[in-house]
Amino acid sequence: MVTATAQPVERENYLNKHYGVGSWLLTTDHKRIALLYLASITFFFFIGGFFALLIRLELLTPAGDLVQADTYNKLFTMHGMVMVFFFLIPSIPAVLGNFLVPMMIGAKDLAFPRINLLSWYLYVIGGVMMLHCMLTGGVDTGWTFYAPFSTAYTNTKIVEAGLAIFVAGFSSILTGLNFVVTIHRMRAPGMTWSRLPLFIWAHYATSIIQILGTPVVAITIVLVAAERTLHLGIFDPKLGGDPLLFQHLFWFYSHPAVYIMILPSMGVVSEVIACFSRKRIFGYSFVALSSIAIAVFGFLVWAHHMFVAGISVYAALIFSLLSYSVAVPSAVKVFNWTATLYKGSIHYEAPMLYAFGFLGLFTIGGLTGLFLAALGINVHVTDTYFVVAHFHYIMVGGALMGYLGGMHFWWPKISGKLYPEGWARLAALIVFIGFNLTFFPQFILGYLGMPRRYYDYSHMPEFQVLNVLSTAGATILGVGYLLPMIYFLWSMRYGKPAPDNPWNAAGLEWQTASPPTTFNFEQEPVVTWEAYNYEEIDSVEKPEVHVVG
Amino acid sequence: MSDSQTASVSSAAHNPALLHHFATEEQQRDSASLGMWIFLSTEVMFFGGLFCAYLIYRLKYFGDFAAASQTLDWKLGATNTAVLICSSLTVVLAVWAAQQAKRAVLLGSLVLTLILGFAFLGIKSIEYAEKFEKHHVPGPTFQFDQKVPGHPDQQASPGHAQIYFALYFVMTGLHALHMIIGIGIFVWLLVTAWKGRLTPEYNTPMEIGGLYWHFVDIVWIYLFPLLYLIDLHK
Amino acid sequence: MAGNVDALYIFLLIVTGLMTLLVFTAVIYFAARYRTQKGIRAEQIEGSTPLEITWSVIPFFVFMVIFLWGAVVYFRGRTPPRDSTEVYVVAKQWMWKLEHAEGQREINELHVPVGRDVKLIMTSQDVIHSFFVPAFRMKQDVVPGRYTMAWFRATKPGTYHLFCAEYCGTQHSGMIGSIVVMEPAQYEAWMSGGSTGPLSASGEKIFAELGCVTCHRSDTQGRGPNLQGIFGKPVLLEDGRTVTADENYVRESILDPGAKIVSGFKPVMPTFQGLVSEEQLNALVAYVKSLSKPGEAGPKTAAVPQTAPDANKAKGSQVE
Amino acid sequence: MSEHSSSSLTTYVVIWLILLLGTALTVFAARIDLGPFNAAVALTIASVKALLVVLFFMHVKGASEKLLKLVVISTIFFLFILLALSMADYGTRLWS
Repeated sequence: MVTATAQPVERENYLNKHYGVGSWLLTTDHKRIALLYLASITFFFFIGGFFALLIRLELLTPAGDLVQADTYNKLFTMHGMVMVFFFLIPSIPAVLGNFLVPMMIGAKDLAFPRINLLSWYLYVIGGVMMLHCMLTGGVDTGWTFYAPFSTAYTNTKIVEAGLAIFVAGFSSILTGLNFVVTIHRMRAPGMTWSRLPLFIWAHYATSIIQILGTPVVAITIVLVAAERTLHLGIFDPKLGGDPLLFQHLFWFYSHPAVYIMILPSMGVVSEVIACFSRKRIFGYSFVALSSIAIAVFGFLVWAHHMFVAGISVYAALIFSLLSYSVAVPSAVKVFNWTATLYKGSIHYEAPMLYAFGFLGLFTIGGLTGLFLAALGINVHVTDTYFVVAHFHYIMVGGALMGYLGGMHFWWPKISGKLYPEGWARLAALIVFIGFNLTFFPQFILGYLGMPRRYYDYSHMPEFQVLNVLSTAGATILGVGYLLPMIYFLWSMRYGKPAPDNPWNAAGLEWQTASPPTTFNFEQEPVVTWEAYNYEEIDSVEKPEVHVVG
Repeated sequence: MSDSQTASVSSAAHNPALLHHFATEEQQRDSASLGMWIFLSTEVMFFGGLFCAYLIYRLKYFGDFAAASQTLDWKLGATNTAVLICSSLTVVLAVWAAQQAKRAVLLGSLVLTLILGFAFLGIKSIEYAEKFEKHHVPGPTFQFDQKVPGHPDQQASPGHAQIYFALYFVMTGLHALHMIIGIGIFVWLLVTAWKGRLTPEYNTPMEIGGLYWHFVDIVWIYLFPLLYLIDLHK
Repeated sequence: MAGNVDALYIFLLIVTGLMTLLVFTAVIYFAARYRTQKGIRAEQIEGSTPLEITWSVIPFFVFMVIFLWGAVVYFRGRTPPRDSTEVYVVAKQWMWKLEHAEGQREINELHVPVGRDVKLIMTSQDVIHSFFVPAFRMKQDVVPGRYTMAWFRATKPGTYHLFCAEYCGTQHSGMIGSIVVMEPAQYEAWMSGGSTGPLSASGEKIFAELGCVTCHRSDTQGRGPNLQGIFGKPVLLEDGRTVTADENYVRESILDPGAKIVSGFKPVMPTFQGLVSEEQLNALVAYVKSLSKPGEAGPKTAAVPQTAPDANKAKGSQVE
Repeated sequence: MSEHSSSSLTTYVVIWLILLLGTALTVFAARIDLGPFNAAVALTIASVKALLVVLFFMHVKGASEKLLKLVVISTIFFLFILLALSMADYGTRLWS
């Protein structure tokens, strides 16, 4: 574990070993596929972000004056679909997970490299279908597709959007399958389960959800498409069907899907906090098992999205009770991360700032989940901006902070270049401030009663002040998201070459070159140490780690 | 794809089927098998959503479901069940033969499996054709005029019967699609076996192809009583 | 009701506020106190099982308190008091049609007296909507094909927002209205105009027009069950089950008569699916219900002569 | 799994016969009136058949690791969750 200084002649690595478009489009190297994903999800992130910006601009004034009502409805629908299915769900797993899972366990690649490439192609096919759908009219049902509006009333392109999500869903399933097999079968000698980085545990848990949840929403989409084209009556009350069945099947996946987004982010945060506190994570096994617990309990709570939908009160009781079961492991994680800081040696590099941001936003997002799980309060705040704020705190505050933190943390490994640290810290700050300004007012809006998916609130001008704050925050947030993209791109060309282990971090991925060679390691690693062995690492005398660009 | 690029691992030298990123053949085989099992978990949940919908409507509209179910020919359904069970036997024989290097048994079992697979689809298509003739296909032409079994004076609701047939077609259609994919896999296996590429040392494709086939069989084992045998005694 | 919800809300604000404060203080304090310093290494701590159990179990019990409290509030909100005033709600893209049991019809506006329990019997003509009155902390999805119920008691006169809270298409945000809460005297004055007679009376008329009376006779000779006094009572079905004759049961019996056959009767009733509008169904339900009201053996037929509804009070009066 | 011999062949044939017998039994049971138990009997027989296929034809019984059993059991568990918790609503709802 020597901090290699950058060498004058570029070493052979996964980026420069082959050249040409074909070497990328036909690659089976998990690292290159990760970069393919990075490019594609960034593209979709900015599309989704653009929709979000338009939504916020429309809500600046109470009247519906920027776009037509139909356009607005399509905007929030596309925003949701693009962000959920084409950005958040693949974000950390398909980019950072793809890049790091094999490396962290000392494998040369994922177990099924060709299936991995197939996943990316499925994602792209789904994405192109989604783009085509959006460009030729779009969908206006909200990302939730509720029947019978989606099956019998709207005249927008439900079938096409559904098919796009169906295809992208299989991409997600295959990624999860690949991870589980890889983690079971490809670990290097000595890499026991208790030595796995928590990032791996988190991805294992995520994969369980992808494998078992996604097919249910896939078949639900098939039923919606069939119902829409053939009028089967499965979800149509006029023909004897029950529209609530759609909601049950939809949320069976779509609630756990939130954990597909947040669990990998938690994995990232565990790595970052350990590294920048120079400590082993407090209560390693509890943090590891809480990931699995979240994945399993996550399947037991779906109908808390339906407390006012007309389900039986007894079912509501059961689901409310079970919803709290998922709160316990989430709380355990937060407490353990906090405890890890205790008596640490804390550095404030950008990834750590993102991790702090994650802790703050996830705590707020998680605790407001307690409000929503409480039946009496859920009735009032469900389908209002309170819910919108809550899930953005989890899915954007939590998942996206983790994603950005992870991108900064592993960027030197991925690109072989250092990003400008000052800018990165600034961006972290801007994102944190912008995020809170955007979404905190929405909690208040929601409790005051502003329903979500409202295009025009001219009869309720009292809501305007908070909406203006929110839109102002969104502008700041937009800047915060643009900055990293700019300086990451900049650093690819002008950044200082990264040493192999710029953070002096534990973990196998830091023991190979930056960027790594095609098969990750010069020779198969043998693991003889526990995870997060920062005590050993720091007891070796070496210059202070400071790589501020 | 890139397996030809390196031969860094020593044991890779003698087996071209060993992909570069695996250390041993055993690791590769275990990975493939686990991968197939996990894929089957996905498949279970895929059908699971349908079973869930079926269960709910069957309990809600039991009489109408029974009436609709009894327009099906349970003899054809039972025959198809037997056909699939026989094909499962030939599949497991093929796996065994590949491991024991019994080429004739292997090829014979694969051919038999394919014949049984086609027989299943043939019988299924006869049933489907009958649905079209009787206007039992959900959609604008759907017609249903049956009494509820055990209630000679009660007309079954056509709307609810249509839900039954919708689920019938989605479930058996999806199952048939899996059969078609399975037949594709087995044709490929037959070619591979014919070329002598399935050996006692390397027969992973045969093994995981077999797992898939058995799974499709299991789905039918549930579909048969659920769809064909509702209140048959009435 | 608003008070109950707010009390729980404030309790939750305090609890979660304390938790947030705890976590934030700890994070900020540790981050500042243990910032990296030359010559001082991090102290490795493996973890602590007692601590893990503590911070799993204590939150768990706090969560259970929240759960139970929330459940109590929810149950209260789902259980309409027995003698509530009844209002039938039909939602459609994109308006609310409301009809008082006394016969007044309104669109996007509901007049109620202060201090009286109001029960809403709601259904939708098309997609799912949601009846949301933020001031009453009350929300219930309105689902096509069935009734969902909600109730509230307004405590202060005034005009309150009514929103559709379940996304329902283009003009979702235009599907709003108001609840006008009036002093009892004013309310009585308002009620005195604009009625075409009680809803149950129109129900009785429809009952006769559709020929229901020929089978559902008020003696035991009918081919269908006698409907006198059945509402709210358990009904023994032919397959041995017992169900309560509530609004949804009556509704289903009209639209899908074969679903629940009353013990001792033959399934001979034809379906009225597609033959009656949601408003007519509501009237029929109100009529069947009126047959069970004590001292109201039958509705006082046409107590109020058929007059044109007062345009100011009830804007929409036509049944489509 | 290389030690598969003629003894496993016998097993296969026996299982095959049981499966065929099970099918016949299902049809037979469906044709007699068992009251509310018809569906239960049919599903029990189907589950036994499925279990036999999984254990013997798909070789879960002879598998050296517990992992495959874990995969099978957890899949059944999650399927059960889907069905059971949906029924928690439908079973306690008064049908419209």
